[in-house]
Amino acid sequence: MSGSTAPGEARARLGALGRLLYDVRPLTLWERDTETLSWHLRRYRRRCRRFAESYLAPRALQMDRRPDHAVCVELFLESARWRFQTELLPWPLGSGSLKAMAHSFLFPAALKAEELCAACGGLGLALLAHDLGIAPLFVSGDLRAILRWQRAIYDEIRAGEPAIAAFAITEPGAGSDAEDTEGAASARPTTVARRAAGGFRLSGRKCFISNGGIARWVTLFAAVDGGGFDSWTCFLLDQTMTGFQVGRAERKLGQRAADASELVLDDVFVPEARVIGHVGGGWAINRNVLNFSRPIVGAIAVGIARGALERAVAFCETTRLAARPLTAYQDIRLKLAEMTAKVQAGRALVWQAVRYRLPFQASGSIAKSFCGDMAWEVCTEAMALLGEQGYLRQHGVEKAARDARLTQIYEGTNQINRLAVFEGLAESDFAPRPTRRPVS
Amino acid sequence: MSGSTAPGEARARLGALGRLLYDVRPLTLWERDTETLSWHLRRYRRRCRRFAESYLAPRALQMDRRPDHAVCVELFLESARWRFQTELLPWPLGSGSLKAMAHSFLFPAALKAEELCAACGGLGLALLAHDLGIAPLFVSGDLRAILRWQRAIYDEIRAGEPAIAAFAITEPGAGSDAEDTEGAASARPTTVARRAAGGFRLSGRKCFISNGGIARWVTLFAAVDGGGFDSWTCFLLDQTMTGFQVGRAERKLGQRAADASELVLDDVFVPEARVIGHVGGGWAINRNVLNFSRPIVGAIAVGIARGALERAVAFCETTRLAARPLTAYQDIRLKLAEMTAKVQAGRALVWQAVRYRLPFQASGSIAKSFCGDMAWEVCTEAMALLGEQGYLRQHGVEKAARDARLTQIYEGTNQINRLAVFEGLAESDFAPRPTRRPVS
Amino acid sequence: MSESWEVRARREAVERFAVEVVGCLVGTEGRDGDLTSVKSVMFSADELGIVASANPGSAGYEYGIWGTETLSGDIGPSLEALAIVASRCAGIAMGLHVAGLAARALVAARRQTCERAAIALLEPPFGLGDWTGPPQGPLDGLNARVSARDGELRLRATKTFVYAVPDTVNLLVICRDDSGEHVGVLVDREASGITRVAAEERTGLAACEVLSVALEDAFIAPAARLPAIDAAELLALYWLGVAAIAVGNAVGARRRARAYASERVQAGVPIARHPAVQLLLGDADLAIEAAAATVAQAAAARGKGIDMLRRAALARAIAADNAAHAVTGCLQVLGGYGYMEEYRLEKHLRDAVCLRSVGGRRDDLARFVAMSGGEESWRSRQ
Amino acid sequence: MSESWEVRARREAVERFAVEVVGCLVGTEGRDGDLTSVKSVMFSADELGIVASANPGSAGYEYGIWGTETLSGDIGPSLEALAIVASRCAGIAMGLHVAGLAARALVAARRQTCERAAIALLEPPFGLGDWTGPPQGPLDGLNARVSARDGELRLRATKTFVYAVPDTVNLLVICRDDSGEHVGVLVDREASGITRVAAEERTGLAACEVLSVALEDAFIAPAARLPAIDAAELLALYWLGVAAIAVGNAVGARRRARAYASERVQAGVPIARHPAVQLLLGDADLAIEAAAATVAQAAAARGKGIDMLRRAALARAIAADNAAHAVTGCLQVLGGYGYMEEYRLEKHLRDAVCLRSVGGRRDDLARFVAMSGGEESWRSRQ
Repeated sequence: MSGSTAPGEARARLGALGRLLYDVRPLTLWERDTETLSWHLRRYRRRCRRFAESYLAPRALQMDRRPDHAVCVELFLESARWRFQTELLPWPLGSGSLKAMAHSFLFPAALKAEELCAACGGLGLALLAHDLGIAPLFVSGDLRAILRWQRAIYDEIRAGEPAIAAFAITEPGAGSDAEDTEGAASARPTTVARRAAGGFRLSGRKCFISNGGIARWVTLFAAVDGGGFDSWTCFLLDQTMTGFQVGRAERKLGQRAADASELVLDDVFVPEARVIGHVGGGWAINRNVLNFSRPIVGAIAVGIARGALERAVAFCETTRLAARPLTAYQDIRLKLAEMTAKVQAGRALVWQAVRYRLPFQASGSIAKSFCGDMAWEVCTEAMALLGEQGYLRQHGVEKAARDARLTQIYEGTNQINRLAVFEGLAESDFAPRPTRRPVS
Repeated sequence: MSGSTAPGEARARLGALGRLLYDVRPLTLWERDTETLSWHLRRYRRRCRRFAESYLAPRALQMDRRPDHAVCVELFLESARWRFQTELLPWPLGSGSLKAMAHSFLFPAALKAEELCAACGGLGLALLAHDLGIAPLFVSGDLRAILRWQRAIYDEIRAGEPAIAAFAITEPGAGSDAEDTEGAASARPTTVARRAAGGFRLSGRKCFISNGGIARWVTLFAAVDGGGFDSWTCFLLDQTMTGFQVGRAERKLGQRAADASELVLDDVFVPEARVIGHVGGGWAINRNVLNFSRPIVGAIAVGIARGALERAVAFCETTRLAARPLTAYQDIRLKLAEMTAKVQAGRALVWQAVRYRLPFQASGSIAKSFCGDMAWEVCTEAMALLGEQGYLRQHGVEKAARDARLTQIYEGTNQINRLAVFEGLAESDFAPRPTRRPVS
Repeated sequence: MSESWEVRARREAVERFAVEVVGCLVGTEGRDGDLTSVKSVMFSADELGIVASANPGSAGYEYGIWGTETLSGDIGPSLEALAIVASRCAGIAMGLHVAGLAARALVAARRQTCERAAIALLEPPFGLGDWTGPPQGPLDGLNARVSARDGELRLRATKTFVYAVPDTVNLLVICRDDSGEHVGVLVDREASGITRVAAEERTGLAACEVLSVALEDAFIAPAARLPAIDAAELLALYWLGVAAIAVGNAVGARRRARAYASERVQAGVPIARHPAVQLLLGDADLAIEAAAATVAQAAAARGKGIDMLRRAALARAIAADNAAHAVTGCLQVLGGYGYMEEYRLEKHLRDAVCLRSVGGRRDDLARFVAMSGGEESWRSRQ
Repeated sequence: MSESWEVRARREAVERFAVEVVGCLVGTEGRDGDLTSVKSVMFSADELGIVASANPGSAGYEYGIWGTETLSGDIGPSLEALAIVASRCAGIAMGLHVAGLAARALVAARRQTCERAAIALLEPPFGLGDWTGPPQGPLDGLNARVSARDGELRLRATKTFVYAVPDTVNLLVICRDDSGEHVGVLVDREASGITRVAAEERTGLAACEVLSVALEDAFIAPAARLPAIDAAELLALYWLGVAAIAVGNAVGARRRARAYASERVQAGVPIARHPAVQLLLGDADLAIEAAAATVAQAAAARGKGIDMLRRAALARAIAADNAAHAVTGCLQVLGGYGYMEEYRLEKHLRDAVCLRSVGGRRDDLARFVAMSGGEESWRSRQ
């Protein structure tokens, strides 16, 4: 009857059924979470992790120091070989699993984003931004775009070509206008398309375009014939078009491995066939693409935070204070547990967001803004945990913090996203009383 | 081509398939989340909400002002009629759904806890604490306990009797010892059982026992024959036993509708048959009960936070500032959206915690501590949103804050829970390096 | 820096009052102690000169809380006294604060009286109004008006959350006159249109009364109208007092938590040796000291007009938030006991969450601070 | 309070230096500006008397940063100068801070020299050691030793995160002698065992060097050993300087964010009119002002021993945290531009997150604060 109060030993004092009900298996949370998934997603999650640890993690620090387009392209091709770059269509057109997509279209993307970004936020972004560039093609619901263009791009990729795509909405001096109903209503887009024989002529600039410098294909939004954002139309450009130039690449705080470039359009002729969806349908495509992509930004943030946490844990296990590893100290344990809880909350939120039949505005913005803030918090806490060591690049923690900071900004700042949450729920959760249940 | 940038109107400019992919239905998040559940759980969630809004919400403020045991007992009986008090066994022994329980044992409990506590944290606790009192019977894995005692109690309840159960672990001056491996290892329990002919004689005190003053059945833990917590044994007592007295009821900050009483044992004879599990198995039962109940405490916290948020929204819709409702102001929208995101994160975390095949130590403590902190934050933010009105009882928001504060304390303070997270993962996530994957 | 013996003696008097008189009220049974004794506590405060009145013969006229010494600028002792009292009971401190401030306003208006007054300044819903415009004084939005009509003075005012002590006789209603200037009007506390929010219907500050004013074209005797009043200074002092009370309340909670942590033994050592408890107490220390420093700096560098208001708004916003954070951490140190009435931590917490909103929402104050600019902080501290 | 013209003139000199010399370095291309010019910036700082040296003939000997005036207690001007410089470049400010502090220590030890020194005080992993024991001076845990052995002086020391300017000649290694007293030992910066962490391998503070010391039984010339040193005071001033730099860095970020918010127009109005932006700026204001007030109070009320250390620890913990919070909010005001190198907000943020750890982890400082007790805050501010 005497014994320890440690769970494992205490459990031995139960009967057989009692022991069955008491789970003390030494599994990681990662494995536990994976166990809750369907067989297909489980396998997929493990594959993502293997890829990320084999190809991204070893290059993370070096690519942060010295970004290199060639490495990104090479990784893109490797990722394509692992079938990660053609997943937005099911077999035989792409490499997505029809079953998984039918069940929850975005779940695989969320799993992939977390794993890639746990290894490296910058390289992760570089690989994920391709899906974002492709997204308008299918989100438009334009079968022509899907069957002609998306299939063609996927065929190129499967043939081993670096047919990288990029998504271009942001314009200089108007960052958040393109992500917000109110901003868009009063702002004037500066990238414009004029009708011309057989197509359109596009002029203007786009900035901060992820993969802008290495993409062959660009889904780009422009206002038509002097209209506002309501006239926005989505065009599929390729970088070989006359008048299409890549401008300067931005030097940024983090996610440095991923290119962010300016695109300059000088009277580029785009044939009619490359209009995606309807003329004037661009604003809706853009908004719905954001609905699809914001939960994935949430997953990126979760991945970055998890990476920082794992690196901090590694530090605490190997660093000693007064002859004991840091993990022996109560204050360190409290902090690691708190950070773990935050990462788990972020992941749970993202997973819930991808369980809805279709993404919708509020869920994406909730996941994106919550996880972005969470990731910044967790990463800076991880830095603080390491003390001054925390700011040394070698531990990989400060890089995670720099990477995380962007998730509070791109795809709409978190402020813009919170306003989007309100807008998205204005007729339900935040609707005036009578339509809602009474409160005691 | 001209038009608005509002999502609904922009969507009209898409083709048919594009519109299908763009979800702008004005559904509440509650409905959206419900839609992600199985058919059975969906129905169950709606039933919980109906019950809570019909019976708990109207009594919330009054029971906070003046707690009343009679009302609690009456509500218990009503709740039993709705089949909410006999769910820890499937039909025909209880009212749980075998299918739902097999799929995820705790999911129904999490849904119930959120709904009840969104209406009233205090009444919710009063109704939920019964399940906690019953939990040791089945968590022990002792078929005798289940088939003899749990079934008997459920039979009484189904016969319309107020056979309320309570769970008694906490002892005066040793709150957290019973919830923590390290504390327990060095502390001495003061409620003790001595072997006697045909059973045990119990003496000592338990404090802060939820439903202690109204429970007929008490699962109570005592150290046997001078041992420590490792000798803890679970006994099923009933309040008619000689020497068993209810001591004083605590007056507390919140969750006031729920009784929290002292139990005094003065040489109470407990027959052998009322030992639950093995002698010396109490510590393991206690720990595993906490694994089962902590995710539910997380759900309680989510419910309380959601209740505060809903009440704050109602205030902002009906209060005007310079002729516009508060919801027309950007700063109010930002705050409401942020609070909404936090509540969603808490719910997602709880739902993830109840998706594991069995609860385990880390997941329960993560859900409990994260949601407890989240609820306190959201509730105090809701109070702040209302300005000085926030501290008026009539709006129900300050009550939610007071109720929420307890979720950071009971079932182990959040600090104790964070140490439990570490302990639970000490051999996996926080295990020394070699067994784990390398970090870049 | 050495203090004069007078300063020390005054502080000791306030401390004795806080421990012996206020502590006695709080020390009795009941959610907030013996509230029936609040009037006698106020009587003692008058007797001992703890609080100012507008009667030159009273004990606290010069050196009580918001006594005449504060007219010439030295408000530190009043703030300190409020904090000391608040460490025992924030509700009593709030009562002393508003009683003293009203007395100060009456003295400034050369109105001698022994009758206690309270100040009715802020208006629904949040006192300060809408902040979307360019930076202005937050009092520009006040709607209350006193106007001459048909040879009479008529008052029209809606004020909420007017704090008062139980023996308050008059409300000093701040409004604008026909020329747009801020003036004060004395209104009988028993006048119709003035209602009271019962203590049981509020989270905290139970020792203090909360009144609402809804006056629609009330007739006013000409003598009830005081001369022009510096409403911005009044508001700034109001905020600073609330900030000091919030800090004091947190100091009281910390005192209790420290005592518990050093007495309660677990695993053979006092829990004050556990890093988890040290972090809770240390966090509380950081929050309290930052709040106290901000209030002290704001009080010392008291300027004029919008700048003074900005400092006071800053101090109120920081102090109340930090204090609430500290108090909830201190409560956590006691675990389950912290949640029970008898350990009084829950009272500190109830008062703390109320104080976070008294005089305006934190976000409104923050936006006012941002919009009223302010110099670079380092320089402005000189 | 009125200032003397000398104080104003000195501040203006520092401001000119910050704008014209430091601003010029930061204003050039590159992640942190032109780091090759740091030496010439230091040369100017010497010339202009911005920073102290241990040479009585130097321009900053008395009134430069940590000049001799600080020996008699007035440290406010040094802290203010650090903050002003930090608002342009925290790395340069950090360099001035440690150079000045080393000069002050040398002067206190009556060692006249023009050679720049840096102070090697804290030890791995976190400088302060384990805090589970009863409240003691955090320096009790130092392991570095200088001892007489075989008629020689031998030094054994492991120090990390020694900040230095590029033209540093000596390290002042703080260790204990055989009698247990803290003493300083001057070690050549080029000695073997002293290594440098490249700026590219760190998040921020790039203008400043970071050295590591690993000396195992190094032979020391007797003259290199300075007399007993007040290590606690040194640590307190170190913390206060870091706190001031953190505040200054945040003030610089706020300056940029305010300028952007009032220039950038969206929906027809400057974004400074949007409540979302006002809240970001207001939050930054609150954080900065609380931090600045805490530093100022700690500097003004400078006591001795453990109490002084406690105040300084408080100030460092609060200031660095608040400042980082303010800077990340200011960066957010600029949205995507804030993330790009050319707008310099990202540099402020990189420096801010570094400063959160300089001289100790925030949680360790908080626990030290909790364990070293301290009086009730309101009283201790007098």
